[in-house]
Amino acid sequence: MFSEVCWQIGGEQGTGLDSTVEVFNTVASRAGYYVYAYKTFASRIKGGHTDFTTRLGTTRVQAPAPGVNLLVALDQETINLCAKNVYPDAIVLADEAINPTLPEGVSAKLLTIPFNKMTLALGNPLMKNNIVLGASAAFLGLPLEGFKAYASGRWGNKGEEFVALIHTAMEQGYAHVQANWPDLAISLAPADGKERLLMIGNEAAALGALAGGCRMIFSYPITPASEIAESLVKIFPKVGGIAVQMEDELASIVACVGAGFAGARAMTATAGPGLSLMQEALGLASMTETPVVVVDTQRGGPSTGMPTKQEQSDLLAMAYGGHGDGPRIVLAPGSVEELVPMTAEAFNLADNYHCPVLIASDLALALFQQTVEPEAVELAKLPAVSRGPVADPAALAALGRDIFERYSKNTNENGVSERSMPGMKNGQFLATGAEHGPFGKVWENPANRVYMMDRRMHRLRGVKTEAVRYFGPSEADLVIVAFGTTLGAAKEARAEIEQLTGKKVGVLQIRLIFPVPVAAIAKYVGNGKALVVESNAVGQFAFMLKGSGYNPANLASLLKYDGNLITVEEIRTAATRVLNGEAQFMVTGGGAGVRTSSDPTIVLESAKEAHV
Amino acid sequence: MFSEVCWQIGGEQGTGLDSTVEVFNTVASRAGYYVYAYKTFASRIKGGHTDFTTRLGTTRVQAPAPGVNLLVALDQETINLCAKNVYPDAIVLADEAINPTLPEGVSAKLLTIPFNKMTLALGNPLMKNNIVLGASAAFLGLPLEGFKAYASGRWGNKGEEFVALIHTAMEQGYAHVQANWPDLAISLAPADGKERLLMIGNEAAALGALAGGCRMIFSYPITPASEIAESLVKIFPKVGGIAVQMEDELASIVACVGAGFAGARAMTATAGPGLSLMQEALGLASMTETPVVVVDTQRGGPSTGMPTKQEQSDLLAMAYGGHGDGPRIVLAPGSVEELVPMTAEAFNLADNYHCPVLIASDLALALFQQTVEPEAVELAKLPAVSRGPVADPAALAALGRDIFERYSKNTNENGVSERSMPGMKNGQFLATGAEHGPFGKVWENPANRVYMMDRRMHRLRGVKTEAVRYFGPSEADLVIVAFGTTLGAAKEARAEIEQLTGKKVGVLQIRLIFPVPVAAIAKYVGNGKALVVESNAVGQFAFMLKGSGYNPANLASLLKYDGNLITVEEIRTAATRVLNGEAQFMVTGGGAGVRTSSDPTIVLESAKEAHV
Amino acid sequence: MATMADFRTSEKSWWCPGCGDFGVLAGLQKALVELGIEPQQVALASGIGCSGKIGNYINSYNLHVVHGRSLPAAQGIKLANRELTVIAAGGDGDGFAIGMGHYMHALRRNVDITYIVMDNQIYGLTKGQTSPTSDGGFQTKSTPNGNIEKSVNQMQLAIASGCGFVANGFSANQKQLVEIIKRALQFPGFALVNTYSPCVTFNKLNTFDFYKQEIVNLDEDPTYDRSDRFAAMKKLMETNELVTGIIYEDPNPTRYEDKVSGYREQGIVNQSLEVDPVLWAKILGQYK
Amino acid sequence: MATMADFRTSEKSWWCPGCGDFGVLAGLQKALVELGIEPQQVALASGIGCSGKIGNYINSYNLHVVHGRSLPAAQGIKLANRELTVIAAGGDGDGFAIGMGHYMHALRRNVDITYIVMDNQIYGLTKGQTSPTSDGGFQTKSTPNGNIEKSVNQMQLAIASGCGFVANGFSANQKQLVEIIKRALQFPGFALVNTYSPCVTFNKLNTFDFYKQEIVNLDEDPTYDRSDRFAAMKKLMETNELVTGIIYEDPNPTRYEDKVSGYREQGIVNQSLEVDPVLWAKILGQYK
Ligand SMILES: Cc1ncc(C[n+]2csc(CCOP(=O)(O)OP(=O)(O)O)c2C)c(N)n1
Ligand SMILES: Cc1ncc(C[n+]2csc(CCOP(=O)(O)OP(=O)(O)O)c2C)c(N)n1
Ligand code: SF4
Ligand code: SF4
Ligand SMILES: [Mg+2]
Ligand SMILES: [Mg+2]
Repeated sequence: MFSEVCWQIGGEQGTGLDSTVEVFNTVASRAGYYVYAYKTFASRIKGGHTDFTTRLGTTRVQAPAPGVNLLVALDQETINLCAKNVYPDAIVLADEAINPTLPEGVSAKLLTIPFNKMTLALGNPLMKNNIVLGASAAFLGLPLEGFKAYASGRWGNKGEEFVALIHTAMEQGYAHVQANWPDLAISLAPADGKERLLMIGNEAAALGALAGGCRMIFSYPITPASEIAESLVKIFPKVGGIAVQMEDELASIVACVGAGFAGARAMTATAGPGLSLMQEALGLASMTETPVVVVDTQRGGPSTGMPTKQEQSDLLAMAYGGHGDGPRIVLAPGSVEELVPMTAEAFNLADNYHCPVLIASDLALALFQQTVEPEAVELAKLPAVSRGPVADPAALAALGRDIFERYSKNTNENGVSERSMPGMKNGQFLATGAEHGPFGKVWENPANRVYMMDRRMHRLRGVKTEAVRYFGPSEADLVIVAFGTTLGAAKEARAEIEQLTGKKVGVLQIRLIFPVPVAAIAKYVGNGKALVVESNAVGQFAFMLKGSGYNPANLASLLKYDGNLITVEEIRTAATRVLNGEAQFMVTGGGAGVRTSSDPTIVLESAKEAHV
Repeated sequence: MFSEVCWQIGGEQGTGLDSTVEVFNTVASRAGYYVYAYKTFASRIKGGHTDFTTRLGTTRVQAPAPGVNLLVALDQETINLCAKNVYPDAIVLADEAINPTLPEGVSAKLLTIPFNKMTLALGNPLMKNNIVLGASAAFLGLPLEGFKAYASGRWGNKGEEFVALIHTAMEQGYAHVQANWPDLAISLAPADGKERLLMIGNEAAALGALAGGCRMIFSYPITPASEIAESLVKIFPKVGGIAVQMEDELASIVACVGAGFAGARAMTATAGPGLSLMQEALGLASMTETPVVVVDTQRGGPSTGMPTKQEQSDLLAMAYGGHGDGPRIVLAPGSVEELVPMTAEAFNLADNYHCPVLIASDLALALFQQTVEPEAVELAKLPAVSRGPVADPAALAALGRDIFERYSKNTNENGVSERSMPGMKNGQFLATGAEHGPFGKVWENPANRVYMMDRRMHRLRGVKTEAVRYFGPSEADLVIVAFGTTLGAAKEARAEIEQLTGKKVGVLQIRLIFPVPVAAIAKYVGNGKALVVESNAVGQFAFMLKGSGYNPANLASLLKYDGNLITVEEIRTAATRVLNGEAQFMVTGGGAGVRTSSDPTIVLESAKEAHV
Repeated sequence: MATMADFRTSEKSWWCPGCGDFGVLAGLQKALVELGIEPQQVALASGIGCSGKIGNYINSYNLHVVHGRSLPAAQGIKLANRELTVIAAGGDGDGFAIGMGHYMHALRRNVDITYIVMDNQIYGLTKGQTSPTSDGGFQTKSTPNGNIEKSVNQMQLAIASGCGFVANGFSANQKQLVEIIKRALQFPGFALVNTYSPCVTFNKLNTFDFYKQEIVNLDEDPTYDRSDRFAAMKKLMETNELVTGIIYEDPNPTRYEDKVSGYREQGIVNQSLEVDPVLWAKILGQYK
Repeated sequence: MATMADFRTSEKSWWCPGCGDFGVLAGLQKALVELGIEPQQVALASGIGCSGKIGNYINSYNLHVVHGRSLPAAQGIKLANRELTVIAAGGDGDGFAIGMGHYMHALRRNVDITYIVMDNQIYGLTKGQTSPTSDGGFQTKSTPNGNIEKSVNQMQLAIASGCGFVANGFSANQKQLVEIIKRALQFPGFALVNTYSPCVTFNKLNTFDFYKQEIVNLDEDPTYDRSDRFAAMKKLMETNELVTGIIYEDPNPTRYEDKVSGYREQGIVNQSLEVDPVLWAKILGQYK
């Protein structure tokens, strides 16, 4: 009886594997298991290898699995690429037709099924994946009924005959396994049967936006962000909102600024290339103190980079990428689930701090399905809409015209003053990206400049949000600092490292990337060591920490930038080395394991003799 | 006898003051004086106050003057704004017609001349400024002949009569002063008479580009960068080059990448807003390892900010502003003069390191005239063109087709491999912003990714350039770290601080902003203290230094972000405080003097109690 | 009812004396007054340029954005609150160089805004470089040997892109300009109001006198049928766009807002942000 | 002389089986071969999209840029080395959404490059969203209730902007396509080669069959006069741009390069970078 299992399927891209996996994951979720799914795919539509991995557990699973229990290989390439990751006693289930062979050194059981032949017999090539699902269900002890019910629900509109064919295909797959390998079941412990949700981060962001009062999205398609707009374009008609596909990201962000100026809660969603294009207008939002929310689903950079691969390398661009000094808030979710309240909160922060709020999502969060507890997305428990400082219409009416001080020194405790919105009588003002005085009029007076700059920047010092979240014992010997997708692996690694080393280990989740919560981090790290785990090449968050005054001496770093997810094992290894005093800077990935490296910060190592 | 004097003139924008000042400066330069000029102006064409200041000396002057000797006020506003900066015994020369009054507490001599009346008598409103020039010459003992000769040369094509009128105007102004105030001369010591050059930084950048083999500029007008293209569009026809005004900055930078790919030396020049728009394509140049040069004439940011005011606030955007991790080199000139060799060198660095090279100019360098020593711009002394690793056509021909490894592991000591250029037989390859293998083909293999990322970034660690330049004694108690316009004031302040405090003080010029030359800085600072002086609000360079591992403990900071130039006095004051152990973080400007502040790095000061 | 004074601000204009933009500003203010629109109901998004400063001088809700992006801003405002009168404004460089992409897309998207272009055929604020509407051969700071690019024909592009309202005004012809802007503001859908608004400082070619001489005034041609797209195109070609008046007005206008599914008559900003729990449960159900 | 094989790369194409882009690639390769051009003389700049991958599959100097910017890249290459045959290529989204501004300006700047658009009326690479050339009502991921924007008429825009060579090909009509591309490559000035290049995966509306049925082939109309701009415009309007062949070819073409003052016949990259000391001294003299 396993409390968790890992199922993997690989084949050619564009052969319907996506939806096959969606079926599998949904049925497993409905059966009450926790799901953590991930995949490898390329920036092409058809052809090329793709593989999908689903980790199922009776308790929360939140990181890539250490190994695979059942690998379904639809081609030999899948075996070549994936078999090395299966457990020693795993099952590799392949199509008889491909004459599969296991690579040397892999001890798993290779079983073949005549998938192709069975599909041919059913007379519809789409049935192959259904046979696969049936067979997988049989091995893992998942309820065949669940699969069949799903098919009825989803494809019912295609006619009874079609659904019946699917059912048959599933049954045949199931029966074949039961008949041939009755003893080889990978029995998964029974689930609690609770009804949970399963979604990708982009869907969670869309839900969070809806709950957070967002009614407008202006965006331009890009991997891995597109599903946010694609979800909202379906939701918004129901609430009078609007989703506009703009001509580019420059237009998208500026339309958001316009909408924010008008008083709406508007957002855009993009990935690195789009973020780069938005730098100028993010400065406009900073200058005009206009609320706007941007989700950046980070992917391999720079330039086109690796559009379908994981990375967390836009942190510096999000916090500091625009010309000049302007306020921005950057949040990072630690799970799909967290994207719902965090996206909702982003709109509150934007309205309260009158500046752009960016959400540093990442490809794995954005695109991979994870279980979401229904309690976490109960409407009543999500952040209530808080519109921040808005002028009182009655007070405005009393003012008379042309004297509303939009950028008044009369600020709230956050350093933010009231804004008016078009339609409010006597609230007219000029919002300009040029430096301006209290009424918004262009003004380059030096003293005013200093006031305005301080006004804009200083509000960040007091942002009220849960900046960090700590998991572990107090006074830990080592605190793993993580955010985004990486958090799950860090959390899973924690207990393992404690067990392995006998040391106290904590995980500090960074929810607020910028302004950097240096004090909070220092507090939790205390006299221990900090290991910052991030998916980029130069240690962007560690750099931000150090730049913000954090003592570099006790800061260790684990980086991965090969496009794959950081694993529990990698964190465990790196943490152990830090605890043993063996390493400070480490990288992993690219086929090699965790290895020591030099400080990743890019500096000139030697400067030519300067003349004195 | 003064070894230096300071002349200032103020009036309404758009009344020809620009060219009047150009005459004054040129004549003074031709007379053999060193010139350091600066001005205050607004982002409007006509109207509004403007003032111009010229500091003349018999030795190099390189910062704003501590006070003004002769202020010519064409309106009362000028007196109100500028008179507070004159020396106690200065002369304020105003038009009789404005009924001038000095503000309380200003002890200068207020003299009036009937400028308007005299102009009317001459029958041409353009003559007013010429009378002003004549009067100024008389006070400062500058040769009237020089002014007249200049007029003959410059306006000769407008006819003898016109020139004669100018001469008369100048003479009348001169005579009026001599006749009325024969004893009030502000006598400037005689100059050495050497023929020097006088230019603005944008002209110097254009010269440097020409000398550096640049033959193409693709750009879009923007203050304060436009003069670079406007100079080159006049020069390039003489060398077969081309200057194209593109539709925007997105096009400008991509055209440069195209030209660089084709093997040309191409550049663009812009300011903050344009830089922000270039972030995505700078990543393209980083990824494709294509040489490209960008001059960023920094101005007050963010967004439109203060387009006509000084700032150095694009450093983070230049070094880290794009999404993902990509190599860039950022240079900073310390004077107009230095822009010539540095711009030329930028093209060599781009060709040798195959990455974008940015020049962090700033508004004051870009737009204000400074003396340039002829020796500094002798063609033979400028960096010789070095094209970096280029494939050998013969070797390519031997290769056969489709096997040129553009991104070969066979690199030179900088980690850079040979490139081919269109036209070279068998050199065809794919340059793509997507991750790629050695032949340039898109490849997301994890090990390859790690290699390629390391390959791109690591080249920066060994960039060969004069990263820093040190002025002062060894083992100084305090090292002032400065770059761009700020350098001149730091250099002038150095001796004063030593005198005032009896301590050893040095100035460390940062010529290479990124990769940060941490080791060189640490070496020069030694056991002393470092005071980083910069014109921005959050201490961008100090942040980069700390983020790159520099020990924050002995790092002090002086910031100014009110749009004005940092002065010698401000640096002196700040340095003294640091040496006295009185302050670590200081800001100045905005009408108030140097004052202590908190660490400018924007961090969250308190993080809400996190749940454990 | 609002008066001209209500639409003025206390800010003294930063334009050069005699600049064409004064006339455009006045025309806009007058049109708003005559239509009985209140200042708080007007939102104006402007770009960067001398022209883009127009928002500094009109008492309305003004968003002065980055160079070239007044149109996305205006669309964002309008779609957020369709109850407002929304205007985008800027120069020829702002609109047709860096802003060209947005222009072409705003034309086809057809959100109900009015776009006022102050076309002086030069870059004013950056002190006199060639603009996309500059004439061939024009010598400027950026083309000392004369402009070698074909100039943009923005009105023809508008017609070609299916724009429902295309007009051209002249800063010096207030009467016509006011009428044009009034009509544009009332037009349901994207309305282009180009104006010739001379730069007296940097453009010595396309001056007030030049336009006075060259312009064909459609108001003086009673036979002109402004509902005929082809005629409009022909007229623009014949006159090289040196023509003023309402050049084309779609007799059966539509607008984007009416086609958005689920979009309501009330402005988004005036609707509740609460989510109906039933709807929420239904949406969550999709993830079960 | 180069053969088809010389223009192929060892890279297996990443397009879906049956994708229209195969035909465009083949047509381009064939045209180059037939014109006797050598691979090293060809530089191709492509944008991002399925179509933008074309540079991966042709053995030439290829610059695969960021989304929407193939045209500035191609112009940069051509002006750096006018001895090359320079091609820009990409999709309808790349060219007419994010790239629209550059398109309009490349048209009027008129640098001697050939622009090949693989128009499938959809965003392929991002998996099926509406593109600017998508038909009205088209249901996609981004417009589940149907496209409500007017589609871009890129060929009419080209004509309106004074483009000297406007052609449209169809991926499935190789013969015509090869002839078009050959002619475009030889045309002095900016040449637009639009192509209908169906996306067999995401566009189930504008399929090969659809185009086969709907397209008017100008080659079959001996009376058509391709030197008549007005006729070209009319034809495009009548056919809703569903027409193939060379739609317009300027009988008296000019190009940007010939108007640049001091610009030489030899490519810039092939000229010396040395500065003549006399010239240097003369220039410095201006600052004395
Ligand atoms: C991104 C960016 N690039 C360039 C500029 C500089 N700039 C300001 S206004 C302007 C053009 C002005 O011309 P136009 O739009 O015709 O307005 P005008 O001043 O003539 O009214 C330019 C290029 C800028 N502000 N932002
Ligand atoms: C700045 C930026 N925004 C968005 C994207 C994502 N993206 C890649 S291709 C593409 C559009 C593809 O459509 P099209 O140009 O028509 O090419 P096709 O795939 O249909 O050939 C988009 C939006 C990107 N790569 N860069
Ligand atoms: S420079 Fe030209 S456009 Fe600008 S304000 Fe002056 S006259 Fe008007
Ligand atoms: S998705 Fe469409 S455009 Fe892209 S390769 Fe497949 S068929 Fe071609
Ligand atoms: Mg203009
Ligand atoms: Mg397409």
